[in-house]
Amino acid sequence: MPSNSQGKIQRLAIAIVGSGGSGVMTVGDLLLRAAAQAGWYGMMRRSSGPQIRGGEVAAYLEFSSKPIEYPGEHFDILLAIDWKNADRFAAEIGLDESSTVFSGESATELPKMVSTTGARVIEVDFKLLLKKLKGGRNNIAALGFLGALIGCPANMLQAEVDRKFSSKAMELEVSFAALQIGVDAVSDLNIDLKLSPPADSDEERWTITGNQAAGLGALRGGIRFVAAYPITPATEILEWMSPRLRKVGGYLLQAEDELASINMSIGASYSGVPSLTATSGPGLALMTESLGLAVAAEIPLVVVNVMRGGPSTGIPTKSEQTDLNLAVHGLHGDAPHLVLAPHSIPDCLWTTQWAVHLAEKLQTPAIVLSDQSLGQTLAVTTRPSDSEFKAEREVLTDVADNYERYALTDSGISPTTLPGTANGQYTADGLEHSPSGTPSSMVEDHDAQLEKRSRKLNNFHYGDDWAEISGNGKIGVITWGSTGGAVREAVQQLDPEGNLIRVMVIRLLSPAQPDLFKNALADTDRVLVVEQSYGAQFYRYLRGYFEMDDRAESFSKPGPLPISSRMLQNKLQDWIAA
Amino acid sequence: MPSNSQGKIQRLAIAIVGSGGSGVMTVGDLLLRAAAQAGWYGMMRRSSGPQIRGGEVAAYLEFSSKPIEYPGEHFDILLAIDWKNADRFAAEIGLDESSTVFSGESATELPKMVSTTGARVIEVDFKLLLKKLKGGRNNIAALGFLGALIGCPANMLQAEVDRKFSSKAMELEVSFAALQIGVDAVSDLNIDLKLSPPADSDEERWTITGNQAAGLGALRGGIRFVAAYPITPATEILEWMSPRLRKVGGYLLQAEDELASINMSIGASYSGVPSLTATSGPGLALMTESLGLAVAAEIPLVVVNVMRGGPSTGIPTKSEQTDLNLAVHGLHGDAPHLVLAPHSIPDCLWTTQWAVHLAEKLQTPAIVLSDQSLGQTLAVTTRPSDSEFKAEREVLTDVADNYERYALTDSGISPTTLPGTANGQYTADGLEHSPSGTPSSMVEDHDAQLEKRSRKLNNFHYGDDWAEISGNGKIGVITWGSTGGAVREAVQQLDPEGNLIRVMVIRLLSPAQPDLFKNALADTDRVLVVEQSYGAQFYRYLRGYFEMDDRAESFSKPGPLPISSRMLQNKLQDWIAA
Amino acid sequence: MTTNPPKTFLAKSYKSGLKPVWCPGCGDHNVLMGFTKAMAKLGVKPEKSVVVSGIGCSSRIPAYTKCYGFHGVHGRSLPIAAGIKLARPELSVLVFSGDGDGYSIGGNHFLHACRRNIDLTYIVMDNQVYGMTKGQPSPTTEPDWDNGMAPGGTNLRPFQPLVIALAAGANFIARGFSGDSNGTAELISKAVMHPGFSFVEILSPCVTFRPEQRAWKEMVRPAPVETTYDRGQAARRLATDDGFYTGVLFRDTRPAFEPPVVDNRIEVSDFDHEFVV
Amino acid sequence: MTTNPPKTFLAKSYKSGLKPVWCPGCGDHNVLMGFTKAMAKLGVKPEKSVVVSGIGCSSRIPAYTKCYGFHGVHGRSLPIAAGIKLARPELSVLVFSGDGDGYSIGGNHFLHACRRNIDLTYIVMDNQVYGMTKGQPSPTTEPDWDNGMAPGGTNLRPFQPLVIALAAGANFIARGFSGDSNGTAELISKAVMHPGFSFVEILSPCVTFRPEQRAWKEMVRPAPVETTYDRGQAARRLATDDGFYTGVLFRDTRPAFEPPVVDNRIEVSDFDHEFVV
Ligand SMILES: Cc1ncc(C[n+]2csc(CCOP(=O)(O)OP(=O)(O)O)c2C)c(N)n1
Ligand SMILES: Cc1ncc(C[n+]2csc(CCOP(=O)(O)OP(=O)(O)O)c2C)c(N)n1
Ligand code: SF4
Ligand code: SF4
Ligand SMILES: [Mg+2]
Ligand SMILES: [Mg+2]
Repeated sequence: MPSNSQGKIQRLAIAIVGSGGSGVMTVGDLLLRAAAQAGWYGMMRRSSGPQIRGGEVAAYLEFSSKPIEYPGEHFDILLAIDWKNADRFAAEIGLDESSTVFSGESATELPKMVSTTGARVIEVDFKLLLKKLKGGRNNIAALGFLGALIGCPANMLQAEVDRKFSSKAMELEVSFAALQIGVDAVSDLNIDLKLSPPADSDEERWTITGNQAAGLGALRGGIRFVAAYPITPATEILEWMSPRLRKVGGYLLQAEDELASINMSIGASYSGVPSLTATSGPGLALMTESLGLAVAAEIPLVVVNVMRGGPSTGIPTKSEQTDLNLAVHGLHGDAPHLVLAPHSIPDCLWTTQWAVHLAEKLQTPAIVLSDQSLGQTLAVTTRPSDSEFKAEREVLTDVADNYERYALTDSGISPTTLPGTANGQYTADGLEHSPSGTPSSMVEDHDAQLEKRSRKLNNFHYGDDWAEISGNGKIGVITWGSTGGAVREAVQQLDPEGNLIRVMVIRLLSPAQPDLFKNALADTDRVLVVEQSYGAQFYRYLRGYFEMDDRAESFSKPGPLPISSRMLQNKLQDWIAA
Repeated sequence: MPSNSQGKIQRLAIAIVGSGGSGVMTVGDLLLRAAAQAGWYGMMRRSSGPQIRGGEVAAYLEFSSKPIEYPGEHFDILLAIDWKNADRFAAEIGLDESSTVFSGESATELPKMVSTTGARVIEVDFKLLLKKLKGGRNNIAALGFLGALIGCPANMLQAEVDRKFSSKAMELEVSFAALQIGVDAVSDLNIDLKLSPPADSDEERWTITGNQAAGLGALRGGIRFVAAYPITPATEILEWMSPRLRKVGGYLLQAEDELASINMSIGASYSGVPSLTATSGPGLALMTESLGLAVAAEIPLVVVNVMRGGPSTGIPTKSEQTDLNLAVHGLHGDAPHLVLAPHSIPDCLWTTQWAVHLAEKLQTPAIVLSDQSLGQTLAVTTRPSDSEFKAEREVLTDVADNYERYALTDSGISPTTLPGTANGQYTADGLEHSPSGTPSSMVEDHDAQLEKRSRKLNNFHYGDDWAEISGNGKIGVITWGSTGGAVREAVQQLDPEGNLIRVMVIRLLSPAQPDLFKNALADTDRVLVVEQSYGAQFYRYLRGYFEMDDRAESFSKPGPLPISSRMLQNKLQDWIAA
Repeated sequence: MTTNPPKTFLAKSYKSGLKPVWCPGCGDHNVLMGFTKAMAKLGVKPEKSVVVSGIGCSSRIPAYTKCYGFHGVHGRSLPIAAGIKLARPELSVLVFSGDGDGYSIGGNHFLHACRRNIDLTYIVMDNQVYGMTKGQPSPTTEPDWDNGMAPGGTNLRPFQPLVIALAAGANFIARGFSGDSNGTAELISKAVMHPGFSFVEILSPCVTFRPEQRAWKEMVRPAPVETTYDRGQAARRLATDDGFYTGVLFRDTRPAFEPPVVDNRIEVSDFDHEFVV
Repeated sequence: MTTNPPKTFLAKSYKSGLKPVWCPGCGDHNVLMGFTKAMAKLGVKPEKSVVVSGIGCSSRIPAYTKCYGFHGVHGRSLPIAAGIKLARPELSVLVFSGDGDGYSIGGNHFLHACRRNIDLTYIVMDNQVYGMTKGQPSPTTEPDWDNGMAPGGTNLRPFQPLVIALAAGANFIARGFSGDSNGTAELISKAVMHPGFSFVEILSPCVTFRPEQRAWKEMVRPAPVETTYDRGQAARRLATDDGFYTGVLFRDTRPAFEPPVVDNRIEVSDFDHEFVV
């Protein structure tokens, strides 16, 4: 792909802020897509004030010539279309002397978030620049400005503007003019913030969010029924899936609440159609009673839970890894089930697809723990890896007499029948039962079924997919979910060869794989457990279910800020030095 | 108290079985109460088949001259009023050569549960004995028989029969006669199964169930509002409290479901009235979303959860300790709260009362984990210990300007106002908030409030009540809840002086007290963690949150059988020998 | 749903061997009988039908039938049934509930099922009490019935299931009495035949906790009027109804809800292009 | 509840300084204004009243008032309010909800609150959409409204809140329009004064996701009839009502539910004797 960039910068982080209606998100979105066309990788996160609409917003972009995984906390560039309430984002936008701030309006006084950092400040008064262009919009000029600044070819910017405003010819003309004014404004400055050219590769790249990826993974795995109730930040999964499910012969129903949605999904799955629901913390909490039913009655089911800040309603629009406890332990009774976590945006596809496969294979619910930062970040990324995993339930179609739905098999997996099949009738039950499904409160039946439900999960061979393991040193770093990106990025900086640090990002959180874990950690001297929570939920869980001896230390910070890759590097640097 | 007993037996376990309508429960209940009057201690558990009414039932009784805590698995006596479906109880009634079985009907073939055990069998055909007494009932004869057998004075038996049938004079006369026939039947046998006389003590004894005790503890602590939804085995708490609450100026409302009941309780508590709800696993699962609200909005609340067999509907009438995971970890986000567990029937009173105090003091929900075996067992026990713990919320009545509901105080406890108080208005919120209660998604506020909510629980001084610790050896045994009784009984046998084994029964399960725990375990070589679950939930939890090094081993068995004190003794015996 | 009852179906073919846990004399035994008669009449094969329930004495029914069954959790039978019917429209799906399961904890699903109008038959075995948990008041309990949870009675206006069903949009509303198992069979089979959401309330005495309900057999009688198709007329009738009129009391002609069907199906892999840069 | 409005109460005394998160032009701004006017009219002191809500744009209202507030979880405002009122009957308790919060996830509590008849005022700000989660259909949404969750529309019969409230036993039923804040104030103050469970549905446009609702101001009009006390008559009227008649549409005279009061109180220690051997 062609690029006129002559830059040297490998990776660049840009924050754009502005008040409601200033068009911040449009700038971010178009810039990312243009850069994608030009061959770069990148990502965009969103942040907004409390207003439903019309409040201040921020777009956080990162660009690189190589795939990137995780947002940094440091920004090279901050562009403010205006400064209204920008201070609200102070904690999220790390600036220092190396940063350049562009003030899109002529401001007498800059907010503290800028003035206290030592960042270089340059005024680019878009209003002034556009004075002569009637209808010219600040944000389109800002798009041209930023695009030119990082070295994105002007025609790619135009193409995105064209795509966006194609229906309104008049607007388009003005927009092109505004864009050019922005582009031109860069040449007046003596400044080089150009990205190094994208690698010349044939690798297919996708522009996708984690929520879309999860939806696609679900469809690929074979999900054909979804019942769900809207909740931030999971709703996009549903809105992406609903029209597309119909096109492949499936259906999505909006239920009256989460109690209905999980039970509808259970019903559809019982009758043979692979089913899913998606939610976030408060909704998952409402589902645990019925998840227990799926465990006891052995109904496959996928629940994608996109985590947000907790507890309670918490911070619905921001990310945190604090539904781990609930996902693993939130069911009453001894209720073993699957908990999986994607560790990157593209992996949302892979892991969700795997979840469908495992849930169906093992006839049990699988919770996929994604989070807001995976789900709602738009990434330009390598094409998600393909996988063959499909829903493959052991279904009997030709049923002998005396069929036992909950037969005590070697694998612990009991072949099921589906309604419609003669001779296969049974009653699915949340009451403890005998192998035939008859309710039983007898010690023997309880023991046998508890053992069976546990065994089928523990003895299953999950293969290498249970965790992503890389590097080979004496220092171990263990993490899960979106934090995997931060860890990999930090380690990449410190130990590009992978001789000092071993990284393990666990994808299969439950059932625990203590043996695989032990092997993976063999010969490490110290282990850092990284996660985004206040209560160190992951660290505690690992201690409880795996062998870590005294080697492990917790590195745990709550949301909403992403885990700081810089702090992580400092920590590991100390360990390397020690 | 007088007793004509000349017996030697310190402790005696009796199982009574019979089909529906045979009056098994009446025999058990009257026998226990008569023995109580005579000065003994004891307990009675119930077991029944799946039928709602009319199916086979079993009463399991234990008697002793000293307080007893936990049912044994071995029975000295089995009396069958009839044998219909008795085999269903086989796993629950441990018999061996030392046992005596009384067949209340002339049976040609005894069930396997008896014939395979080597127990001595004696036929006492009540029908035959009562042939001449028109209207004489088998079960009353059985009462006389068992009473005389264990040495319970006849007048005490008569008194109980009198109390029971006093309204029906005719019946009473026949009953007395039937009773006497039963008593006389013993003298025909050459058999001595008499209990040793009760200790001559002035100690006050109570006849009470754990559910009643929890209800009384709640009232003593200051609970004046309850909203709840019926569920086995928690309903008796509600039915005991409802009429009594009214008499002390409170009220109990049956809500439409658990979602309503927890929120009604939260509302009442918010407005200043100490509030409670009671439930069991499935109901607790439905409450966790709103429990998170109580955590975030800092509303005191007590939830008594009476555990039953799980997962899902499971085995509703039988006991298990498997809601621990849910109680400790079932909330989304980082949501620290209190989890307490009574360790005996009388302690249900003490611990529930303490829970009211702690919840109110710390402005947070407290879950009290009782279980079916504590809640529904009727015990003759020492008077529950008194306690001064009361609801004492830090309430401001005279409010200065700029009141901050969630002020960052040293203790982490923020004084609250109650509706009605001028100047104290605030909005309780589950959204993350600033100290004033204004919703906030800012990093600083989230950090500060997470820290505050965690600190108020962690820094509070719980005193010695966090666990019951006894003994002093190198072997540690840790347990919680009803299993405490089994452990104490086993250890009492092996190590009456307390020189070999240290027992720790944890009452405050969460927040974890790792320092106190470490002290209590100092100098132990090995530690056995005892609980009634398949998944070893308690053991896993301890590993995660406490320091146990490699010393700990799990002793974990699922319900519905009580933890076997004999197996426990064998295990510990081996450790002592090693 | 139309079915041609072949002669070979006998009521007993729909009964499993399992002995019900119900008390002797409980009305639910007869509801089971009515159900099996209805199924024989309809001639739906046992394996082509699913019987769904929640938790309660009444909700124990699935395992006593020879159909596929789902004994779910308390209050959630309707969503489970909706999932089954949406996924497998060719199955006959019958849902059984109790007055606690259906009107207390399950009230929201009842409202939305009436409105959604999926082709389900919903049969509530109403005994005006929580049988399974041993005698607490349910939404349909009279205000002055003395009980342990609310000594002296709840003092609450009883929930009016048929009135609510009508207001919420149910497509078929009937009331039966368990003692009349032929009548029950008749109502159930009509309900199954009727498209959309059909609601059948069956008075089914709890002889253990409400022994006075044995008198119901003296009180029930067929409604003296024809089934109406007019929601307004039904509303007026139900407003003055004493709760003991039996029969099909209302029918509507709303077509059953069915998931939209897209003609031109595509492959999942066709979605990839949305994302490729 | 009777109160004597002293002259000193001004609408603005009921407004906190906090700036609402609502979009400019959102109907909810006016509901807030109507509420403050009602409170001033009633003369209830801010600290003697509690404003309870669930989750949604509409449910953000408590913090914008100077009353005690409770912003609970989604769908559970009514139980929280019931707890408050039962514990502290002297407080005025107002509950605000949205059509999603109140009729979808909260539907069961709505049914049972109508039936239970605790003295609460329940105000639902209906915009026929989920505003907070950015535009999904709610129970009151028209069947053909195109949206992301149900492309082409849900094809479902809209939930009829007033009809349901009536069927479930609400004691007072009114409809208002947020654009008319004086009318809203009038309805809210009447609802507060009325004993028992009072339900006020307020049409409150979502200008962001349902901009077409701006036309509502042309469509609303006062009901042309007097308030009725007759449930049957109310049912007939509501059945044909097009959803845009405003005013108090029904009142009943059922006394509010109050917890039973026992005259001879005893001490908790008096219960000990039950257990002593
Ligand atoms: C979540 C939950 N809450 C409570 C219960 C306890 N429970 C079981 S059945 C039942 C009520 C049954 O009443 P009803 O539906 O009328 O059935 P009946 O037994 O009268 O036939 C209750 C409250 C439960 N199983 N699950
Ligand atoms: C348990 C739970 N499920 C879902 C959500 C997400 N959620 C927040 S508000 C809302 C709907 C709001 O709609 P409505 O009540 O009509 O209020 P509006 O925003 O339209 O005023 C939903 C689904 C949640 N917060 N909690
Ligand atoms: S308790 Fe009542 S409802 Fe339950 S089985 Fe017995 S009679 Fe039937
Ligand atoms: S999204 Fe709609 S309901 Fe929400 S604040 Fe904006 S206009 Fe109001
Ligand atoms: Mg019932
Ligand atoms: Mg709405």
